[in-house]
Formats: sequence, structure tokens, C-alpha cells
Amino acid sequence: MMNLLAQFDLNQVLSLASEETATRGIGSWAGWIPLFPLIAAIACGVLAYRPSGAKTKRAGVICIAGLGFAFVVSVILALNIGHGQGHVTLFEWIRTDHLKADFAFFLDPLTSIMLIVVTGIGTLVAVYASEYMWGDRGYARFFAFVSLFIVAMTCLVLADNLILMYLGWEGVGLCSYLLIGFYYEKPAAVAAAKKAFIVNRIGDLGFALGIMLTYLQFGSVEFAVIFKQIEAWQASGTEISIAIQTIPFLLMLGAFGKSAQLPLYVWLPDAMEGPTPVSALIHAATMVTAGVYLIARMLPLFLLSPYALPTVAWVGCITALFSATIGMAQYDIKRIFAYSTVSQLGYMFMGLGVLSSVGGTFHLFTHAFFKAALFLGSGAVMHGFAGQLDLRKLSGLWHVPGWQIVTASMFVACLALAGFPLTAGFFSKDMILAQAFVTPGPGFEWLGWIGLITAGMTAYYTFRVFFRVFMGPVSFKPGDDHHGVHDDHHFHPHAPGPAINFVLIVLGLGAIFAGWLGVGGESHGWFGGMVHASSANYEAAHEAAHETGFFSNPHQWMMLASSIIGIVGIGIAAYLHLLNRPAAERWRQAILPVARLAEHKWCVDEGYDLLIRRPLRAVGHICYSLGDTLIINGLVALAGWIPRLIGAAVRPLQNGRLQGYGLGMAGGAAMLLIIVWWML
Amino acid sequence: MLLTLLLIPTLTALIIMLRPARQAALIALIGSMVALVWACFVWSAFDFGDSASIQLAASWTWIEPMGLSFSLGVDSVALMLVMLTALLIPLSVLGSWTAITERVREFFLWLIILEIAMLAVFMARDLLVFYLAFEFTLVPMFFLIAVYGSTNRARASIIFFLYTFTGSIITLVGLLYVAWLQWSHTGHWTFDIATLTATAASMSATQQAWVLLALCCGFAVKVPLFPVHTWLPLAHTEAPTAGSVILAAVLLKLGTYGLYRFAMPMCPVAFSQYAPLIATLCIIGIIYAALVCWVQRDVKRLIAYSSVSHLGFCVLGLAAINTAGVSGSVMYMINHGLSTGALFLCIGMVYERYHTRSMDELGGMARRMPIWTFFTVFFVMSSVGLPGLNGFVGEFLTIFGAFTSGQPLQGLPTTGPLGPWYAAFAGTGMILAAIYLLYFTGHLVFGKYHVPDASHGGVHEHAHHHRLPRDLSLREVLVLTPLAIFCVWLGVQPDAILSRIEAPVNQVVASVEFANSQPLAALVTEDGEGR
Amino acid sequence: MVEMSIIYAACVAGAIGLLFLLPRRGNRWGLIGAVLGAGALGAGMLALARGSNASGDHPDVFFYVLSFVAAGGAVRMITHPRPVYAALYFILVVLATAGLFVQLGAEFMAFALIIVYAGAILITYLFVIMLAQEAPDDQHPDALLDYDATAREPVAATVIGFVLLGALLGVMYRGTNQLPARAAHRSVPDAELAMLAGKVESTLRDADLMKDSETIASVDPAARIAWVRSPSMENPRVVELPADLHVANVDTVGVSLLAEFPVSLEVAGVILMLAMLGAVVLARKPAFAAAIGSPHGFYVGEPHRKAGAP
Amino acid sequence: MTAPLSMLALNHYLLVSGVLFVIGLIGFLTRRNLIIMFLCTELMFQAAAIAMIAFGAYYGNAQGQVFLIFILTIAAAEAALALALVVALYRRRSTLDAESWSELQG
Repeated sequence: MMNLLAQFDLNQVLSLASEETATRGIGSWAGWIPLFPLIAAIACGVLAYRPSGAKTKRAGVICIAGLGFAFVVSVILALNIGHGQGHVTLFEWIRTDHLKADFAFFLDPLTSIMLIVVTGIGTLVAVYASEYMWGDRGYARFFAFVSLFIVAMTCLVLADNLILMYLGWEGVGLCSYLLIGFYYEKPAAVAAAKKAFIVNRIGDLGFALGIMLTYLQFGSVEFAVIFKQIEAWQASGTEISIAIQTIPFLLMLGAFGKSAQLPLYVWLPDAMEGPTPVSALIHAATMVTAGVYLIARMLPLFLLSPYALPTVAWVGCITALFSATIGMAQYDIKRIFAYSTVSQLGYMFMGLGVLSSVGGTFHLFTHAFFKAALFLGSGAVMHGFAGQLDLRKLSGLWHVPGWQIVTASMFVACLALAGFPLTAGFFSKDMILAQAFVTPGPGFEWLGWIGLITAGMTAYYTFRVFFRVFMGPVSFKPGDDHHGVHDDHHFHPHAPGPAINFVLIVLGLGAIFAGWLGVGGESHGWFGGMVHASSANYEAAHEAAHETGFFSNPHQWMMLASSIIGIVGIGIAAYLHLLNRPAAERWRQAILPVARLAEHKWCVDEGYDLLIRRPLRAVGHICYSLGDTLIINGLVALAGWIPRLIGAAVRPLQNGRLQGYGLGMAGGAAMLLIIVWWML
Repeated sequence: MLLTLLLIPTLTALIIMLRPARQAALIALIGSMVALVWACFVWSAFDFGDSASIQLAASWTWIEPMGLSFSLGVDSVALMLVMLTALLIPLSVLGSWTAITERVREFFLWLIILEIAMLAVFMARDLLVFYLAFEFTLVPMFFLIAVYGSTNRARASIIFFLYTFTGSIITLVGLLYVAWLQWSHTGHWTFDIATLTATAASMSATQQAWVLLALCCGFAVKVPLFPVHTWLPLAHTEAPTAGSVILAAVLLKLGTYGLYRFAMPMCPVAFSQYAPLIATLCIIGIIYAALVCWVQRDVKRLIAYSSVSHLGFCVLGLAAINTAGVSGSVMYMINHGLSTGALFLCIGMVYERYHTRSMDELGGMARRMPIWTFFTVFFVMSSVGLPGLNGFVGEFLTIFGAFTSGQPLQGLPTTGPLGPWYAAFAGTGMILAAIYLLYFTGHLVFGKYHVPDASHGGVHEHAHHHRLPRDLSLREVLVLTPLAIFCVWLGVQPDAILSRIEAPVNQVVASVEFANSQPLAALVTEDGEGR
Repeated sequence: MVEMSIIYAACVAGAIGLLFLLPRRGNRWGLIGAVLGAGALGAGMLALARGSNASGDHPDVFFYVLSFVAAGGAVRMITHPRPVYAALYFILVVLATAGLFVQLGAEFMAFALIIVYAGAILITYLFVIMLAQEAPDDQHPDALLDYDATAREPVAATVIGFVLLGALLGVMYRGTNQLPARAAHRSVPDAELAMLAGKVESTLRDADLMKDSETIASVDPAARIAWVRSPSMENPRVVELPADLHVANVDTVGVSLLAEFPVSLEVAGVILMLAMLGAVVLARKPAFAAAIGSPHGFYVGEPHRKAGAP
Repeated sequence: MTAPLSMLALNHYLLVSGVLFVIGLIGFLTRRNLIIMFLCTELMFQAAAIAMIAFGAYYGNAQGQVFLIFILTIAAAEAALALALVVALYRRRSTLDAESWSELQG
């Protein structure tokens, strides 16, 4: 922090000069971004432990201030950096002989985008939570953890070397553990928190080994050095060794762990046990996108090995399809949106995989908005209806007074998620799918078609929720946790307050207009420019491939196809869940076995438990009972037991009879004499 | 200078014996605080410029013909461990202020004598002084467990004593063989560690192998390496809080320090030959202990097994024989001391209130003891190895050392016998650590609040009317805060230690590499020629 | 050299013989045992004799008689069920040994043995046997006690005994030729006379070669002359020793006892005194212990009723 | 003094002494009557005495006999004490059986 303060001078801020001043000067502001949330975290922490902490709203205010300031700084930085880069070293962290890892920040357009998303959504969620969490005993504690989370996330995004990114990586893991387990008296929440942390840790191991391998191959863990080395190799055309090609796979393991992709996605649906603002912030917009950011950041490294990106693409695609199927069969609104997040993350990975880094990151950007809106909307519903989240027990909220804003924002967000034309989701998803059809790669066409089908499914389950909950006849049953005092029969939901409505409106607008950022201009508007200027840049040959014909130009063609698919999906959802609800039940009966299996999440959780957790515990038991107590302690006891055994064997010799001893003595004498005789 | 550091606790012990039992705790605290201050004074007097050489050396001849001399001296690695000991003793004295109700004077007496023994071990420059102190640490620990332990303390203390004692007897044999070899060369007896290391390094590979086996027997038992670790859980569950803290924080480090000070420099060729074997033992230890941890119901036993698993990392770092690995292992010794010591203190505080250690009877402390929860979760995160806290640096460097040892680094070959696969398997230890420590936190800290009914809700009535408040008292917070501060400081600024121990670590690694690069060391026959 | 193989055969035969002789219920093989034993001893002697290269003449016939008597007495002693007879047989053995001593020219010791040993020690044994006589029950007082009638582990004892004997003899006979060489024939016969002034004086006075007033200055046994100093003359006069003046066995023993082992003599005296004191204390009645007030003292406890009785 | 003993004669006496000694030993080991056991020890003394005298004669000096005197004193002392003990033991258990005294066992 020392050299940070030295460079801060006021005129620099006012000058807002162009890119070239965006070197050391403005870059040093990056240090402020994690600092303010850290101060907020410590302040809220202190508040949490003072008995009066829970009574006042001060914690919420501090947190919003901290995050807001960080957001402002990141916006200023984004405007200033433009397409340039910035670097600032705060202090030396780990220095052994040649392993150098400092607390240093590296700024480039990709980082700015991520910063805006993280701090922006963070501030909005903080505002939302200041009202939503009011009245809860751990109010200050909640905001302490949220601000700590933003600190860790910003460190992750701003890191200039892999080890600092690892610090952020594990830091967000810790905060998600603390926040999921926020209601620590609910055993389910504690178990979900533990599950999240452990599954993340499995991914982190892959990430750590990846870091070590990069160090081995590149001699350093800093991006600048790594990218320079890669350019040098590409220029000189040196052959890429197998070891370097394995690095992306290890990093991928970390990314899939954090962004809940197929093998390690099980923790995200359970993470819904945490309070809804947490789900919105961490498990929809920011933390889960860390994996996408990692791959985007290290794209040049991924490009080195021919198989890395296709694997990413295919894993993303399969996860998207898989979780979409589960999403369609769930009843808990938050679980549905959790599976849809997993599926949309699949899309982002697919985007990166098919070399449409712009598409992937843009989808990340837009998804952050409308998914946060969806979660906060369902949070408002849960808050209003005393924890009720089952879509079979809620209907027709549109007509209930005070809920119109929530319904409107939910409608817009659902449209965006479904990929309805001209909404944000539409543009980003279309980019990914279009690119899938264009980039040459193993089975990428199939990728495109599966993507289209999943888009349809997404549209269906999104509007299934919307039509069930918000449209149709007004009938609802309240949930079980009555922190609202009144009992069942004359329960009337209390409408969300101004803070929640304001946040929902902002996010709703974001869901619509965010799309326009990526449209226009030769390469996907402002957003495309930013991404191309960053390390995630890929001079795709596809620019040239844009012939003029409607069908030959993938984008126009894809826009048409995906909008049709979207509308069809919405139509089916409308028919089944609005106009003819009993028909939905009949259809379900028709495919009952598959439906019930999907409701049980294809028994993946039970499978993991059976295949991994239970055997490991069994081995633990065996090791403890057999290994430690029996064998090792047995051996120790044996060492003690042998002397006793020998003692017992020899005792009868001493039987007190005089002549016995005489005999012994005579025998001994005889033996001696024989020996003497033998020796003579 | 160093002798006074030993004399202060001796003086304290004397005063404790003279003064009435009521004041024993206070005198012990003052004495150990003075020792800590003096240790800081030693730290300032220590010139970190050439931290590899032995400084502040002083020696008094003890038995001239035998070459025995009471010589003290310390290099930066030993200084770190001296500081760790000096820091932990006052904290454990403060930690067991109200825990001990009868025979108070002897308790603090044994604690201070233990401090003397530990300081002597780390400061010894003479083989016999080292060995004497190494053995002498067993005596106070034995009494601490045998007299102040819980239910079956007698068995635990006996097993603890005999187990470690037999191990270290074999080490003595190894050390004496080296001393004798030195005598057969030069004709006069000396037990100075530097000269003995020189002669030992010139031994033939087979001689070194045997000496290494002997040394490892003693030190492996002390660091509980995999097959010989069963004494630790027994000793920990039965030891009083202060006993477990010191046992976990410092006594286990005697083993790793011994390996670092004796095994590596004295038998470099054999060490690098058998390093893969040692590393495999460590990895088995890590995974085995972690799995066993996961099924424990007794909290202290769980943390004891976690120490077994963690110290597996520490020795793995040593076996990697490169700067990153060995400095990581030294960092690990200090970090593990801080975080596991603190965890034992936290458990001790709960034990003082509810007198139970089993997770079945106890749980959900977060509701009633928020401050305690903060500290426990903090130290759990530190020992899980969360970056930003001290655990991470040690763990990452040891695994990093294992990963890069022996691998060509940008073309130029590096020395070291291990490889990426060792690091990969040791890495699973990180996951297992998360599993069992979160299992522990999930039961004890979070979850539903349930308490053994006998202790009527935590406000505990001691025979001596120490009414302990439900959450942590100021004294207890005072015990834990310095440890927390150190954890954060070492996590964020590990350079404070890393840069200081760089020189001695490089020296040891260089000596091992040099020995390996030599043509097979000329066979040093018993009659001494053919050097 | 001695024919060792015959010796060992003799040992084995002797062992078997003795085995048959040892007391056991319904012992019918006694006679054969005795014959076998005697034969074995004879064979042993014969083996010694045939090994003729041992120089020197054979011991005369008395030796054989006495040794057979001694051996037979000893065997009978350990095989006879009645303790009194055993003691008496032992006295026979002592007498036989005394005879052997006389054979060896140690007359004094022979008689000492008979007087001290047979006379005193064994008589004490007989006293004790009578004192501690235990009659099994009143009806038939002379029934054999169980513990007297049967030998305890006869086989093991005999085997070990005779193995010991074989080894002993083997070592001795192989070792005897390595004995330190004897001094050549005694250089000076009757050398002890130099020290036995009294004896010389009394013989000379008996032979009137010395007047009462004279005293002997010194004696030179080699030249068989003695110097006598009489009050009347300055230098002593030489007196020729009578031819029949020889040193008897007693004299040599006396001289050797006092000249070479004076300390041992004193120690022997002390031992005897201590033994006497010990015996007195051991055999005292409890009253003595009560008198000195120590409950334990050497009090040996009440005499029990017969073992087995309630 | 008679002529010194010849080697052959010496061997003879040693044979007799050995035989007597062994017979005494076997007697000691087999007879269960305490008194007879002690008597057998006396016999062993006797055997030793023969050997002593034989060697004395073989070497032509009286040391053998002097030593025999000492053997006799020891035998006498031993006999006295042993018999006192036997009487005491007999008083305790009114039996002379050696088997009855076997408390000193492991």
C-alpha cells in the first residue's frame, strides 16, 4: 500500500487523459478497488461483534458505500484504460530463489469488464440485501462476508500472477462457504456450505498443480512473462512440448470446479441454501464466472494445445444440455434458476471453446444482469411469501397489488434468458451459436445444434416458472419460516419495499439494453473492441468469412433460427402452464419414469455419495479401526507382551525343590567338564 | 547472550518452587514473558546478513578428554524455532490459567522446565547437549500428561515416553557412530556438530545409509511419520490443554528440526537416495491420517491426526531437497505451530466449559460463543491452508518444492529426487484437509446447539469459583489474538521469514547437491585412511 | 595312556548297577545291581592297571580291598532305606578311607579322621537321626516312610552323576600328565629336623649324647649333625645324629601346618567357634527369643502337629 | 616317609575318590531324607579328602594332609549347623521330607 499512496495525486484524476497516460499513473488506482471493500468488511466485522450491531442498518450502509466506491473507481479505470493496459505492484508477497509472486494488479479491458460486472452487481445486491436481510440476527455479519467476497473477487480478477489469482480463487471459496452456511443453524445449509467448499477445493487442486506446471515450463507465474514467452514461441514456431499442452487441462479442472461444470457442478444447486442475495451475487453473476474469466485470461495458453478448447466447448455444451433437462423438472424456483445458471455457464464455456471469446465474455456480461434480476425477483417472492418457493403453490402474482414491478422485471429477465429477439440474452447467445457453426473444430456443427435445442429448453423452463408463478389465477400458500408473525388462513404477502423494486428495475433495464453494447461496429460494438484489446483476443479468421448472402452469413441466419426456437419454447410453456395447466400434468404422466428421474437430478448426488464419499469414509474407518488400533498398536502391545511371555515360560524352573536345583548344578558342572574335556 | 535465555526460565522455575502455589501461574507468566522479551533482544542482536553461519556462539568445556562441551549457537532457522517456543510458552501459561485446579505449582514448574529443554535443543551446537535436551523434553511432557491428563492418562503417558525413547536411543547410536568415526580419523574426541557433519558427509554411501536409518528412527517417531504415529493421538487426547499446545506446536518440530539439522547434512547421498521412500511415507501419512481424521468423534484426537497429516507435508518439503521445498518446510514448522497450537487452545476453552471432547455431546457453539467461533473458524481456515493466511504459504511451497524437485526448469536440470506425481498425491491432502476440518467445524461450531446437560449451559462453576463467562473471557481473547495476528502477518508477508531463512536453507541444499555430484564418496574405512 | 573307553564303559555299567540298587517300591534287582557295580569298579581298576605306561608300581592289594569296601559302603549308604543303617555304613566308609590314608603314609590323618570324623561328626548325626525319628503311625512303628523308601528321580540323578564321573575321570587322566613336575627325589631326607629342635633334643638326651644342661644351637639334617652348646664352652660342639632319628608323618604335618599355613589355622579355629555359636542359637527354644524381647529373633515357631493332621 | 606315590597309584586313588564323590552326589540328589542328604555331603567331603591326600603323597609333602585338617574343620562346622537346621526344620514340620519345604518358588 505504501507506493500506492505515493502516486495518488488529484490532477491525474481530473485529466482523464487518453490511453497512453493509462500506464503507471491511473493504473495505481487499481489498488483502491479491493481496499475499500476490505475496510467495509473489517468495519462490518467489528459491528457484527458489538451486541447492538444487529439493530442498526449501519452495516448495510457501510457495505454499499464500500462497494459503490469500488464500482465508481472501476468505471473510471475502464474508461481510462480503454484498450491499454495498467500494472501496479502493492508489495512483495512470496519470494523464494526464482519463484516471484507479488501482490500486484494487472489491468486490461477484460479485467475492466469483469470489474464492472463484479462491483456493479455487488453494489446493487448490497442495496437489495440492506432491505432483504433487515431483521436477521446476522445482519452485520452478512455484509462483512459480502464485502470480504468482493475483496477476494477483485483480487482474483485484478491479479497479475497466477498465485495471487489462486488467493482470490480460494478467498471467494471461503466467502461462499461462509455465506452459504449463513443460516448455520440449519444442518442443510451447513452441509451445503461444506459441500461447496470441498468441491471447489477439488477444482483448486487442479488449478494449483496447473500453476506449478506453468512455473516449470515458463519459469514464472506472471501473465506478462507468460504471454511474452508464448508470442516468442509462436514467432519462432518452436514445437510445443506435451507438458505445456497439459497445463490448460489442469487449469480447466480448476475452472470447471469453480464454475460448476459437469463433473463438479453438484455444489451449485445446494448453494441455494444461502440467503437469496448471496445466490444472486455469488452463484449467478460473479464467483461462478471466475472459471470463464480464467480461461479467457489464459486463452493464448489454451490456444497452444489443439485439444484444450474443443474439450472446453464440448464440456460446456454437454453441461448446458444436461442441466437444462434437470431445470425443466424442478419445482423450487431458486433450484431451477441454479440449473439454468449451470446451463448458461455451459454456453459461456462453449463460446470460449469455439474461439468466440467475444461471445463467451459478452454472454457472461449479459447473463450477470438478467440472472441477478431473476434471483432477486424470486428472492422478493420468497421474502414476501414467508419462504415459499414451490411454483406449484404460487400463482397469479401479477394481480396481487404491489407486485407489478417485480413481475415486470421478472418478465423482462425471463425474455432475456429465453433469448427473445432484441433482448441482451439473444445477442450474446446468438454470437456463440453462430460461431459454433463457423469455427472449424471436431463436431462443432453438432455443438451448434445442441446449443439451439438447449436454447429452446431454456426458453421453456424460464417461462414455465413465469407463467406458473406470475400469471394465471391468484392462489398462494405461504411458506414455513414465519418470521412474519401471522398464521395461515388470513396471510397476506407484504410487497417488496422501495430498495428491492429499485434494484429490480435497474437490472431489468440492464437485461434489455446490455445487449446493444455488443452490437454494431465491425466487431460486435464496444464490447467486442474491449475484448479484442485484451489478452482474450483471437484474430479469428471468421471476420473475413462474413459473405453477404442471408443464409451464407451465419449471424443473420442464426438470429432468425434462435428467435424462432425461443418463441416456440415460450409458446409451449404458455400452453402448458398458463392456458391448460392440467395438460402439463397429463404430459408428465406420459413420460413419468423420465420425469421422476429428472426431478431427482439424474441421481448424480446419490451417485457421488455412493461412489466417492461412502467408500472414502469406509477406508477411513478401516484405517482407524484396523490400521491404527489393531495393527500398529497391536505391534506395540506385542513388543510389551513378549517379555511377559518369556517370563511365564521360565517361571516353573524355580519350583522351590532343593534337589531340583542340585540336579541343575550337577548337570551344569558336568557340561563344563565335558567342554574342558573336549577342549583339552 | 543465549545462556541468559536459558537462565531466565531456570530462575523462574526456582522462584515457582519457592513461592506458594497461588502465585505459581503469575510467576510462570512473568518469567516466560521476560524470556520472550529476551528472545526478541536476541533476534535483534542476530545479524541476518550472513544468517547461514552460526552466531552468538558460546561454549564452556564440560569434559575435556571426551571433547564434550556445553556449546550454544544459533542460525536463523534455529532462531525462528526459538522465537516460536518463546512465544508459545507464555500463551499456554495464560491459556491454562483457570484450567488447572490442583497441584498448580508442579504444573507450571513442568511447563517452564519443558521450555528450558526445548530452547536448549534448538540452541545446541554440541551433539550431546542436543541429545540430552532432546531426551529431556520427554520428562516434563510425561509428567504433564501423566498427572494432569484426562481418563486413561497413565497408559498414554507411558506409551508416549517409551515410544519416543526407544526411537531416540537408536538415534543416539547413529550419532555416536559418527562421533567414533571422527575419533578414528583424527584421534581426538569432539562432539561439535559442525565437525561431525563434515566427517559424516565424507562417509561412504552404505555407512551413510545406516546412519540415516538410525537418525530417522528417532526423528521419524518424533515427527509422527506414518507407521510410527500412533502415540500422538493417545498423547494428545490425554494431555491437558497447555500440554497439547506445546506438544503439537514445538515438540513435533524437534523431529523435523532434527531431520533438517542432522539427517540432511550428515548423510546427503543416502538422504537423496532414500528421499523418494521418505516422501512416499509422508504421502501415505498425509492421506491415511486425513481419512482417519474424518471418522473421529473425539475432537482432540481429530486435531492430533490432523497434525500427523500436516507434518507429512513438512517432511515432504525436506525430502524435495530444493530451496522452495526446504524453506516451505521450515515455514510449515512455524505455521503449523501457530495454527494447530491455537486450535488446541480453542478446544481447551470449550473443554474447560463443558468438560467433553466428543462431537456427539457437543455442537453448534456458534450461537452461544460468537467470538470463539470467529477464532476457531479463523484458525481452521489457516490450517486448511487458505491463501492470505500462514498455512497456505508453507503448504504451497512444500507441494511446489516436491513438484519442481528434479524437473528440468526451462531446460537447465534441477536437483532433487521427487517429481510432479508426489506433489499431485500430496495435493489430495489439501482436499482431505478441507474435508475433515470442515467436518469438525460443521459439527462443533455450526449446526444445532446441543451441550452435555451436566454442565448446565456453559456457565461453569469451578471448584475455585472461576466463573468462566459463556463466550471467551478477555484473558482468553488475549491468548488467541497474538496468534491470529501472526497468522495474518505470515500469510500476507511471508517474506519476513522466507528471506531470513534463505541462506541456511540454500547452504543445506547446496551441501546435499555437492555431495551427490561428487564421484561416489571414497570409502572411508574404519582405520581412517582413503579420505 | 589310560584306556579311556574302558573307563567310560565301566562308568555306564556302574550307573546301571547303581540304578538297580536305588531304593524303590518292590526293588528286586538289588543283587544284580551290586554285582554290576562291583564289576564296573573292578573293570575301572583293571583299565588303570593295563595302561601300563603309567610309571611306578601298582598299589598293593590292601588298596583294592579298602577301595571296594569304601565303594560298597558308600553305595549301601545311599541305597539303604533306614537312616540309621545309612549312617553306620558311612562309618564303615570312613574306616575304609582311613585305611587308604595309612596306605598313603598319612597315619596321623587316618587317626584324626577316625577320631574326629567317625567319632564326633557321625555320632552327632546318629543323635539327630534318633531325635528326629518319625514314626508313621503307632501300630507298626518300623514301617518304611514314603520319603525314605523311594528315590527321587533316580534315573536323572544317576545319569548326571555318572556323566560327571566320566567327564571327571576323562579330564583327570588326560590332565594328570600335564601336572607340574614333581620335585626330584626329596633332596634332603628328614629336612624337617632342622625345625624340630625339641625332638632332636629329646632323642639325643634319650641316647645320652647330650647332658641336661646343654641346649641345641642348630641342626644340619643334610650332614645329619647337630650343634650343642654347653654352658662351659664358647663354641658349640658337634654331635652326630643317631641313624634311627627320622621324621614321622605327624612331624611333617605339624611343621607344614605351622610353618606354611599359620593364618589358615587361626581362621579354622574361628570357623569352628562360629559354627558352635550358630548351632547353639539355632537350636534354642522360643523362650530365649521371648527373653530378648524381639518377636522374630531366631524363634522358629511352635512345633506343628504331624503334617496332615487337622 | 614312604616313597612318593607313582603316577599309576595316583590314578587309582583319583578313581576311588571320583567314584565316592559321584556316589555321594547321587545320594544327595535321590534321597529325600534331609539327614541322609547331609550325610551324602559328608561323603563328598570324604572323597575330596582322599584326592587331597593322594596328591600330597604324590608330591611327597604334607600339604595335602594339612589341607585335610581344614576340610575336617569345615565338615565339622557344616555338620553342626546343618544338623541344628534339620532339628529346627523337623520341629516346624515334624517331617524330614525335603519335598515339604518348597515355598521359595517363582
